[in-house]
Amino acid sequence: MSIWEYANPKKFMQTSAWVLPWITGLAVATLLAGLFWGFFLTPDDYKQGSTVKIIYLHVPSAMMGIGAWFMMLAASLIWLIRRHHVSALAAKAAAPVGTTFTLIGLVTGAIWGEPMWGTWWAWDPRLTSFLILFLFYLGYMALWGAIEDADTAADLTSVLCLVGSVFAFLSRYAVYFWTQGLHQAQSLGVVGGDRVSNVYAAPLLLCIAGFILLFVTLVLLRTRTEIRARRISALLARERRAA
Amino acid sequence: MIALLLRDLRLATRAGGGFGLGLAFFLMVAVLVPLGVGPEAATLSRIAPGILWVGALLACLLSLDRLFALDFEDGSLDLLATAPIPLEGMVAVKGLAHWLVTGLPLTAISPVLGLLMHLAPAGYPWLVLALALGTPALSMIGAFGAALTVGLKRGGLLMSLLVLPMYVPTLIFGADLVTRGAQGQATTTPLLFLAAVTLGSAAVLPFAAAQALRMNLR
Amino acid sequence: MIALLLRDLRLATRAGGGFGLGLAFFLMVAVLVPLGVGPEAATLSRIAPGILWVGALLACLLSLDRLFALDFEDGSLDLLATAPIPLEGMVAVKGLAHWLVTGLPLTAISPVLGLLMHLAPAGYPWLVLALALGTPALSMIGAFGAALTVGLKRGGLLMSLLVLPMYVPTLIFGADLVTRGAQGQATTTPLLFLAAVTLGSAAVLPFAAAQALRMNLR
Amino acid sequence: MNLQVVDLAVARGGVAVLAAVNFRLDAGRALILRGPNGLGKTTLLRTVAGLQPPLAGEVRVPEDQMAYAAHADGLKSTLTVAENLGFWASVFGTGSAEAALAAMNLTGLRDRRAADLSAGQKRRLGLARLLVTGRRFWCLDEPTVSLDTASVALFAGVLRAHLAEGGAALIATHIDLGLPEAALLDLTPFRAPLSGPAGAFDEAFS
Amino acid sequence: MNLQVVDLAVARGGVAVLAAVNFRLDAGRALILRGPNGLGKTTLLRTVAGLQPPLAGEVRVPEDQMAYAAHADGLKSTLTVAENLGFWASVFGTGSAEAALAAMNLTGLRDRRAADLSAGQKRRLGLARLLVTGRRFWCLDEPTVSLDTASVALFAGVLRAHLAEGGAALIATHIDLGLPEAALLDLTPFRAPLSGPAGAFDEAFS
Amino acid sequence: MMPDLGRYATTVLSAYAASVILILGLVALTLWQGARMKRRLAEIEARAKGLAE
Ligand code: HEM
Ligand SMILES: Nc1ncnc2c1ncn2[C@@H]1O[C@H](COP(=O)(O)OP(=O)(O)OP(=O)(O)O)[C@@H](O)[C@H]1O
Ligand SMILES: Nc1ncnc2c1ncn2[C@@H]1O[C@H](COP(=O)(O)OP(=O)(O)OP(=O)(O)O)[C@@H](O)[C@H]1O
Ligand SMILES: [Mg+2]
Ligand SMILES: [Mg+2]
Repeated sequence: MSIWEYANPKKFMQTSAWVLPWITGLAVATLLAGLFWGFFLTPDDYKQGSTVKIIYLHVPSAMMGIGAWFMMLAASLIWLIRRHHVSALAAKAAAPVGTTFTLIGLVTGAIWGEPMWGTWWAWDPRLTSFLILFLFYLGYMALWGAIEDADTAADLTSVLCLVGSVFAFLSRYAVYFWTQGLHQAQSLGVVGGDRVSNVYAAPLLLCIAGFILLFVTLVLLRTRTEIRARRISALLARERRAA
Repeated sequence: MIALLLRDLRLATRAGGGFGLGLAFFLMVAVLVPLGVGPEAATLSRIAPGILWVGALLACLLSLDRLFALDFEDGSLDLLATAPIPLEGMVAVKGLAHWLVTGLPLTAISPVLGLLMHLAPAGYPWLVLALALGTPALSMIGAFGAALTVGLKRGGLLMSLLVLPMYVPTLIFGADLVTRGAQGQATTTPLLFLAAVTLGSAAVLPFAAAQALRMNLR
Repeated sequence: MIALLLRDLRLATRAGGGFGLGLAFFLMVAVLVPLGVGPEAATLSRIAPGILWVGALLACLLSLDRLFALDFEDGSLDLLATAPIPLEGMVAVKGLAHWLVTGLPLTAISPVLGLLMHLAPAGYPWLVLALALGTPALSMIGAFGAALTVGLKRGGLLMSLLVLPMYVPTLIFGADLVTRGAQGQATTTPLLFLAAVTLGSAAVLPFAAAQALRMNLR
Repeated sequence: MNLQVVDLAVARGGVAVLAAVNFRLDAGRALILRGPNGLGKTTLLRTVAGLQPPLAGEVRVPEDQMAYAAHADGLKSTLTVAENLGFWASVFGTGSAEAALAAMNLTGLRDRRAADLSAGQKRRLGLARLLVTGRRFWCLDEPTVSLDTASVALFAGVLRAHLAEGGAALIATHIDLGLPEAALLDLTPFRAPLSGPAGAFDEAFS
Repeated sequence: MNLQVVDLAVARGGVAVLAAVNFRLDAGRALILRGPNGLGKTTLLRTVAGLQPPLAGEVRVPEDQMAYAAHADGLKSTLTVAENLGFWASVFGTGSAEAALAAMNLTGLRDRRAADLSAGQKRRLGLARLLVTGRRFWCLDEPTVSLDTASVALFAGVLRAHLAEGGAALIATHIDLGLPEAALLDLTPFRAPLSGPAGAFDEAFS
Repeated sequence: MMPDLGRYATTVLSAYAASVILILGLVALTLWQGARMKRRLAEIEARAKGLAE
């Protein structure tokens, strides 16, 4: 049996129905555990005070905001190459989730920035390229919404996702070239120039896992909804013809 | 193909074709911003490169709006799709025509607007160079956006939403080139990047746009 | 009349109708300008009121483009002109619908964009107030411009050219109101003028626009 | 209550196309305008409907009693059939659109977006609009373009009912409508003389 | 050299409208497609012309030999008649447009802007475009809409000449074209069955 | 139980509140849309069956 069989809507519905309760439970458990651990059981940072606790929301959501776009890119490629309807619908389903995570990253970052940098927003490269990513999400969803025919919409949004990714990537480099930043450097857990001690790292990893699971859960749920919506429009079209 | 180029240029220069309006819009931005921001020369000259680039970008965008939409509405696009011209070539030609009608004149009058915005004297050659290098990319990226949204009524604004984020690299490199030029700093890096963006767009986007058009015609 | 308002709102919120895109464009301007101008907070906060107003103005303008044009193209305008609604009323309703779809949401999200542009904290209430007062004028003036250019293909850019100069008073008073508010200076004068411009436009322009439409329909 | 056209001359693009047209249309009657392509039928109908001013002569028609249907149907492609028609019904203040939908055999399509109609179905919807205007005089420019024979007959029936209720219709067409009782007016003899005044501006010069 | 349509099924808006259509069109022949409004004639013609993919079956047609003329004429209203036609002539690389202008009786209008043509004149110009494509197979969707009887006869003559030169034409129309030699195909029996698959997606689901 | 957040209490709490609201909003939207689609599909499928018989 090839992996592509899961791209059959019926098979997908069956499998996802079976997987969903488990993964939902796991997501909720991990997320609650991670956040609880982070919020209640970790000490304050010597420089940042209690604001380090924001890291458990900010970093995972920022990561997933980016990760969701990569998932959409993969799904779009699969649709363009193999024309499996489920993958197009999964890309559509992932967009609002990715947008929300991106928004959470932006909002928590802004709230964190206020005490740390003395400003809600700065035109720092990380922040700027993240904002541009948010705009790409908005455009992508607007294009889905604007096109009536479902297959055409899937085609065009896939092309947009592909070309948009190239430009998002380019923008990232342009932005890094354009300004030097305030924001933390790469690699997990560099806070205030020091490596984050294990006190913060363990709950952070748990939260990241929780966000990934939450993302998977939501995308599965939304893909199921999209599949039903497609089914409905097919049935309605047939009904209208019968009338 | 030449016939198509000539037709598009002719349509643009006929009554109501929109030639010169991109220019006018560019002029407007250069006039409105000082009105909104206030008249101090220091501030203006500080923001001149950025504002002029943003103006050029918006002027391009506005006139792109109907690059394919008019042909789609009156059925020409269906007919062109069944004509013996490859769709990729058609997109490239239309992008070129658009650049000749907006990007080129925009570049030509930009020094005058630099004056309005109190651009530093050293910046003028760089402004012209940056626009000459960057506006073809704006036309090609815009053609891609127009191809994506061709079937939609009021697609214009949606197109802006799709296209503007893609304009970011061009804008950053272009404005930075002018800023550095005006301040007498090294300009090689943004220059090379700007050229790379333009060449890359011109090489790849016609194919993507043609594909989008085909999808829209179904 | 209510039917017309409902139809226009419905058309706007339907797929491809362009609701929210004015907003998106406003956002774009607030994002692109810093990218062009550079990241320094001091410069940005200095130019924030002006740029935000210019952005609001351009967002209004873009979505105005097809206020009557779509109805003209598909023949609805001919039919509306022979319907028992006075053309003046129709223009006013269309202007109102336009404001509800662009000006109002624009005003609502303006504080967020103020953040991006580093607007001084004291300026926020004034920004919202100025936009709430000024955007209806933008819609009405725009409706007049749209009526003038309704018959023209690619009228959009010509319309921009006609409308932007008429936007100047609104822009100046509006931006000035926000600048003064942000700096804690007296704001009565620009406030009164802004209100006067809006009231005047709403009272007079529907008649002028209706007349322009009649002329265009011949 | 009738429509009178007296010594009417109409112009398009500043050139007179028809001149000295006279006719009268009484309630309950239909008048079919004929003439080769490019003669000026569309121009005449637009003038009669009040969309453009006459070059000379006059059109006497009771106020607010004219409904006009042209080549373009004025449909919004993103609205459904029922929404499109309902809009016109409320603009003209005539209440419900259901009867009109039924009359033009569109009930089955009521929830279809106008963009998803075929050419003939769009035209049927355009014609259904006439029924919700509640107007007595109909000015129709090639109403049966794209209609199949069954739909032409359907429309002829609707038209006949309108006439029977005291309405009247002025129709330009090249196709036989199956309305033998309608009067025919061939416009060819009214072609404006080439030497005649070409418009107000030209006149002012001579 | 012929056009073959084999077991073709076509869909619009994701719904199959016609299925199992088979026909063959040889050089020198014309085939007229008939059927009530909304049956799917336009959809079929677009598929045959290659503008949309078939749902099932196939269209066998020699490469680059198809010219398509639809409801919309693709005219640019600010260009003159001669410019409009000249553009298509050079796109298709067939040189001059004068012969086509003469054939469709447009020579007198050659310097008129397309916006200033009447409905019928526009249509004549749209049809003249076929002559400058130099293509053998013509796909025509209601070609004689808005034409008067003289112009219909003129067009029938042009069509006959095209067939005599080894061309072929596939025509959807509700109006009699005055071409008794053309074969007729009524599409009504090919209406897609209601229970059939409504589209790729629906199929995958069940 | 509640840890002492010091002078950054509002900051931390508002970050958590905003995130929780956004996440719960998305979850609620997802569930609501899912339920609505499911209901509609059931309705329409029942109708289609009725039609077939
Ligand atoms: C609006 C403001 C902000 C935005 C949009 C933002 C955005 C981001 C993004 C996109 C990432 C990258 C995630 C990844 O690559 O995996 C990130 C990571 C991070 N952010 Fe922020 N951020 C903001 C403000 C802040 C502030 C104020 C702080 C702390 C003072 C902060 C601390 C961090 C840390 C510690 C990481 C993890 C670094 C790593 O390991 O990659 N951020 N943020
Ligand atoms: N600017 C112009 N200059 C000269 N003649 C013009 C101009 N614009 C339009 N005309 C001519 O006016 C005439 C009247 O056009 P009109 O559309 O009224 O004709 P019609 O009788 O409705 O024809 P059809 O049956 O083809 O619809 C046409 O011959 C047209 O070519
Ligand atoms: N989204 C959709 N869902 C269901 N049916 C649709 C959709 N879009 C179009 N249709 C139907 O597809 C059918 C085919 O339309 P088409 O334009 O091919 O008809 P046609 O035979 O050319 O008719 P006409 O003679 O009126 O031009 C029509 O009945 C139309 O209503
Ligand atoms: Mg006519
Ligand atoms: Mg058809």
